[in-house]
Amino acid sequence: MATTEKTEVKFSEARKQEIERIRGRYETPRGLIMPLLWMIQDDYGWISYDAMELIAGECETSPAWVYSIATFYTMFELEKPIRYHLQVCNTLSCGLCGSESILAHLEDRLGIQAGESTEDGRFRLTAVECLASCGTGPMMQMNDEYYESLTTEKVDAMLEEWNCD
Amino acid sequence: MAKITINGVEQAVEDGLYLIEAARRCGVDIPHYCYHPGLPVEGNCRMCSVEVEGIPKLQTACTTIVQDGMVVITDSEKVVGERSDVMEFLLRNHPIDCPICDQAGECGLQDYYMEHGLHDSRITVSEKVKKKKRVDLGPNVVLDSERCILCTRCVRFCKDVVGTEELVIKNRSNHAEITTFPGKGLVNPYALNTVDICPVGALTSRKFRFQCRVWYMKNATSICPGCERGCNIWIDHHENKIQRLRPRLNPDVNNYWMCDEGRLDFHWINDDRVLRAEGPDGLMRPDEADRAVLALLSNPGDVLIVASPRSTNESLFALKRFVEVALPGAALTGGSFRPTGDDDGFLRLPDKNPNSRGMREIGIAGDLENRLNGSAGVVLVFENDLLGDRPDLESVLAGKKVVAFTSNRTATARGADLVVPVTTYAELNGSFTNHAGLRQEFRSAIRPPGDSRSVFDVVKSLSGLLGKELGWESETALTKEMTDVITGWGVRVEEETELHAG
Amino acid sequence: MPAELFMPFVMVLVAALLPLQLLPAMIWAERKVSAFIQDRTGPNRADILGIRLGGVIHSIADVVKLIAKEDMTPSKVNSFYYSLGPFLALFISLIPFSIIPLADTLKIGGAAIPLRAVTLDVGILFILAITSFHVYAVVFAGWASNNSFSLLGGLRSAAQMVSYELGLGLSLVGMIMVAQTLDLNEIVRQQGGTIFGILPAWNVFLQPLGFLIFVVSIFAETNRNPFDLPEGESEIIGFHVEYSSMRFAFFFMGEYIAIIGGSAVVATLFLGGWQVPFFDTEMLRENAMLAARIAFGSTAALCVLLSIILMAYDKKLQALYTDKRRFEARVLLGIVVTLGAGAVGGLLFLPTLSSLGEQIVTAIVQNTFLVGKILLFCFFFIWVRWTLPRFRYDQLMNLGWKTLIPLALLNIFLTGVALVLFDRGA
Amino acid sequence: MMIGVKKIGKPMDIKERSYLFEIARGMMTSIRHFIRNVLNQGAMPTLQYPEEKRVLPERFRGRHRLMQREDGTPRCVACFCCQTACPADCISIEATERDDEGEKVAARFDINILRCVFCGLCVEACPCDAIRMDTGMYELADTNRENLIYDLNTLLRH
Repeated sequence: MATTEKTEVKFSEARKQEIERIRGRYETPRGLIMPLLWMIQDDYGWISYDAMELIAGECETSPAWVYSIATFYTMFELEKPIRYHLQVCNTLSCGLCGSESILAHLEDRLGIQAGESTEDGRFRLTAVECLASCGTGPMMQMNDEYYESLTTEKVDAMLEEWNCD
Repeated sequence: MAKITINGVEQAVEDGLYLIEAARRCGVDIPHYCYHPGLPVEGNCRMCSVEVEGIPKLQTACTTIVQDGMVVITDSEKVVGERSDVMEFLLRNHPIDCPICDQAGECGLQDYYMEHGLHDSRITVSEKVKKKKRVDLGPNVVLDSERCILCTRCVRFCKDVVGTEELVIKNRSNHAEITTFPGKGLVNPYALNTVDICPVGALTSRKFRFQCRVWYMKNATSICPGCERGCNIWIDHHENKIQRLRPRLNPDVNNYWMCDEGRLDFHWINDDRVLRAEGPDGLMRPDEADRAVLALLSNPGDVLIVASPRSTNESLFALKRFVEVALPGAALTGGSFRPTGDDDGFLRLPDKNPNSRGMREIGIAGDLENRLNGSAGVVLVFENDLLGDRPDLESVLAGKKVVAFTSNRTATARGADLVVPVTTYAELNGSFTNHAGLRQEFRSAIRPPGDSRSVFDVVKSLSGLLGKELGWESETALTKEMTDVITGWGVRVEEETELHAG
Repeated sequence: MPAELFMPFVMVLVAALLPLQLLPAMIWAERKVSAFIQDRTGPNRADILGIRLGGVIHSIADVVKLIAKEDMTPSKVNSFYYSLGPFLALFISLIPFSIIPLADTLKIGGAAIPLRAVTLDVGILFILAITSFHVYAVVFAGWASNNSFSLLGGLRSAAQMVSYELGLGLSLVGMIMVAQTLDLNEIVRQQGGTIFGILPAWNVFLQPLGFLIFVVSIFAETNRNPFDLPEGESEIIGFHVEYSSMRFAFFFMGEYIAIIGGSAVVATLFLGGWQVPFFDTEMLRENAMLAARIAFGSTAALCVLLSIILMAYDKKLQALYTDKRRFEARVLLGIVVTLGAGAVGGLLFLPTLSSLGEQIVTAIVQNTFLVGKILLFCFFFIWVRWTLPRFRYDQLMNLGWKTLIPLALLNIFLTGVALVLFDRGA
Repeated sequence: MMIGVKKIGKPMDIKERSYLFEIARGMMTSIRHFIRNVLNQGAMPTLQYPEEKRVLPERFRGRHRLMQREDGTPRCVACFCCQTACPADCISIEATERDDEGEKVAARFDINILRCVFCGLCVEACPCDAIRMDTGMYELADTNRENLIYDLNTLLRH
C-alpha cells in the first residue's frame, strides 16, 4: 500500500510542545500513538513508514504497533494524497443497501480494483469500514466529502463531473 | 478458596483463577483458541463461552475470574450451539487445505471441528477471502495468512513474553493479517515458540515444515542440552531420526518455552555420526576397540581421562567409579572450552554445557587446562570436543595418544589415534543437573546408530577386561546409588503435561 | 532257421521299447485327460518351431528339464541304496513286459516262434514275484534318504503293498482254477471263442469278482489314486521326497510303466490279451487280405476325417490368432494327407500275401488289439484318478484286509463250486 | 490307530456302502465332462492368455497412476494420506515446497509395486483425486526389483 518514496519526516517545534502538553493525558506513552498519527497526517497529508518509526520512538513502542493501528483505521492515509480518493463504505448498513454493486460499478468504470489507483494518477478506489452515515447508505467519501444514497446513475454523473475539470 | 459449581458439581478452587483454568483443574475441559496459560488473556476467539448463572449473556471463561458461589454450565444447549457458531465464524475464511498443512493431526481447528462444529459449510472455498499463502516472517518462521484465525497468541507472545513486539495485526475485519513491520522480520531468539502456540497451521517452522507428518512421530521426554538452563523438551522422532524438538511444560525451569538455538540444535544427532570404532588400522568391532583402548592403559600413571559437562550424570558417575576402581593412579578431570554466550535474562544462559553443575557435584575436578598441559601420555576424551572448541590445543595434544569417545566426527575425533562411538543424550536414559541444582531425568528417544554404546557400557566393558567390578549390574542400580550418595539428588517424579492442553 | 535265433533278441527289444514308447503318451494323456475332466485345456504352450501337438512337446520339455536339473543328494546317506531305489523302481516295472504274449505264436516251417521275450510256463507266478520286488525300491528309497518323513512314507507304502499283494494273488486263484495253467499265452488262447455266442470268452466275464479284486489291488500296487498314499504328492510326504532330477524321474517313469504293465497284465489275464473278439487266430489268418484292406481303409478314412477337422481349425485360427498356430495346423495337415495317401496307396497296391505274410498281418492285428486294450485300461487308470479322492490310511487297510481278502476267498470258493457243478474241474 | 473316526451324517444304505455304484456315478460324471470338452473345446472357459485377454470390469484396480492438473503439474500435494492409509507400506513420499505459491508438492513419490496389495485404500484416502488405479495395467512382471519401484515420472506418464 505504502510507497517506498523517501520523505524526511519530523515534528516541528510547535508540535513538540503540543506533544509534551498532551502527554500527561495518557496512562502509558502508547496512548500517544493516535494523536501523533493525526499530527503527521495533518502536517504531511499521509503517514509514511519513516513517520511510523518516528512515532514509535516517541511512544516507546515498536514501529509494528504503530503500523498495526495505522492500518486498522482507514482514515489514516498510508499513501501519498491523490486528486480523487474514493472510499466506498462496505460495512453492514451500506452493504445491505447495495454497496457491493456500487463498488463493482466503480471498479468497472475506472478499470481498477479496490485498493488500486488509475494509471493517470487521478483516482484511487478503496473499500473502507463504516463512515458513520448508516442512515443514508450506500455511501462513499471522496476526499473529505460524503456522497450518500448512491445509485449507479449518481456515480456515473459524479465521475463525469470529476473527469471534466 | 472459592467454591464454584461446574456442571452441577461443587468444587473448591483457588481464588483469582480464570474460570477456564479453574475448570481445567476440576477436570472440565473448555475449548479455547486464544487463551494460553503462558500468555495474557485477550478473549477474542469466543470459543470458551460458558453460561454463568445470573448473567444473561454467555461469558468467556478465559476472562472471567472465579468468585465464590459461581454456578457455571459448560455443556448446555446454549453453550454448545454457541461453540458451533463460533467454529463457523472461525472457519469463514479458512482455506481447509488440511492435506498440505503441517498442523493437520495436531490442529485445534480439526479437533474442535470434530468435537464442537460438524456443520456443513455455507461458504464455498472460492468465496473465501484469499490471502498470502507464504509469508516469510523471519529466518525461522513462515506464515500462511489464510489459515490464521487471528487468535493473537503469537502477537501476545512477542509482546508480553519476549517483549520485542514484532508481530502485529494489520488491517481489519476480513482483511486482517498477522504481519511484522514492513522491512523487519520476526528475529527474536524465541520466535519458534509462536509456531508451537499457534493453534492452527498458520505459523510453521521453516526447518520442519513439510518434513514429516505429525501422526508418524513418536515422542520422548528429554532435556535440552543447549545450555545449563536445562529446558524440558519433547523429542519428536520418526524412523529413528529426530524430526523436531518442542518445549515441555516445567514451571520451575522453562515454563512453556525454549529458545530457537536449542530447538534447532539436533541435526548433529541425525547426521555425521561415528558408527564404528576406528583406529590407525581401520574400522574395528566394539570388542576390538576395547582391547585397543586397554593396550594404552598399561601404565595408569600416564593416563589422563577427560570428562565432559555435556555427559549425563550417570556417565560421569560411572567414569569416576571406573577410575577409582579399575584404574587407580589415572587422573580424571573435566571441563569444557565451549564458547560461552550471554544471559539474556529469559532462558538462555552463558554456559553452553547442560551438566556443568552435575559434574561439579559428582566431584570431578575442573582443572582441565592444567592437566592437559601436564605430562600424561595417554588422553581419553569422553564426549568432549577439545580441538573443536580450542584449535590451539593441537600442539598440546600432539605428542599424546588420544582416544576420543565421541558421537560425532568432531575435530577431536579427526585428530585422535582411536575413535570409539558413544551415544548422544537422545539415545540414553539419564539426567542433567541444571544451573540451579535441579537434577532432571530424560528418556532415550531413538536407537543408538551403529556400534554406539553408552559411556556406562564402555567403562563396564573396559573394567571387565581389566578384571575389576564397577559394582552395578544395570544403569538403574547406578542411578540409585548416585542419587543416594549425592545430597539433594532424590529421584524427581516427572509430571508429563502435553503442551497443546495449555 | 535264423528266425529262431534272432527273434528272441527282437522280442526283448520290443518288450523293452513298448512300455518306454507308451510312457510319454501316458504322461501326455494324464495331463490332457485330467484337464478335460476338469474343464481346462491342459498343456498347450511348449512348442518346437511352432509345433505344439496339443501339449505333447511338454513331455520333451519335461525330459530336458529333468535331465538338466541339479541332482541333489542329501548328506550322510548310504549312496548305494540311495541310488538303488530309483533303479529298482524303473527296472522292476519293465520286467513283466518280457512275458506278456504280444500275439499268437508264429509258425514258420515246422518251428513255433512265440512272440514274447521270455517263454515261461509259470508266467503268472513270475509276475506276482517280480511285482513284489517293488516294495524294495520304496523301502530302500525311504530309508536311504536319511529323512524321517521319507522313511515313514516308505514304511507306509511297504505296508500297503504287502497288504494288497495278498488280494492280488488270491484274486487270480479262481482264474487259474478255470484255466488250469499258469502260462500266459495259453490263458490268452483259452479266452478265444464266445460264451453263449454273445460274449467273448474273456476271463472278465467268467471271473467278474476276481477281476474286480484284481483291478482294485493293482491300483494299490501301482500307488495310483485312490491309493496314492505312498507319494501323497502335496499332502503327506512320500518316500521320494529327497530325490530330484533324473533319480526322481526314475520313480516317476517307474510308476507310469507300472501302470502300463498293470494294464498289460489285466488285458492279458482278463480282457483276452491279443485275442480279437469273435475272430480267432485261424480265422484271421484265412482272411488276412481282408484284414489288411480294412486296416488301410480305416487309416485312410481317419486321415480324411482329421484333414477336415484340421482345415476347419485352420480357418478358425485365421480369425483369432496371428501366431504360429496356423503354421502348425498346416504342417499337421500335410502329414495327415501324406499318411492318408500312403494308406490309399497301400489299399490299391496290396500284393497277394504269402503264408508268412498272412501270419505277420495277423500278428500285427492281434498286437494292435492288445495295445488298444492296454491303452483303454490306462485311460481307465487316469479316469479313476481324476474322479476318486484318496483313501485315509485306516480305510485303506480296512479295505485290503477286511474286504478284498475275504472276497477273494469267497471267489475261490464260488469258483470251486461252479467247477464242480459244471464238471470242468474233473 | 490312536485317532478315532467320528461318523457324521445319515447312515449309508447298502448300495452306498458297497461303494461300487457311487463310484460308477462319479465316474460317469467325470467322463461326461471329458467327452463334452473333447467334442467342444471352444466352449471351455480357459482363455489363451497372452493372445486372448479378459475384458476388465470397470472398477478393476490395476497399477496406480498420478493425475495431472491442467497445467501438467502433478495434482499430488504430498499430504501423505495414501502413505498413511497403505497397509502394505509400499508408498514413500518426500515433500517439498512449490516454487510459485507456497503450496506443498511431492519431490519424490515412489510406489514399490512388489509390496502393493492392490487394495485401493490409497485411492480412497487421496483428498485431491491425485492417485488412481484405473490404468487396467496388471502385467507388471520384471526381471529387476529396481524397475518395479515406480517413481513420480513413471506414475505421471501412466
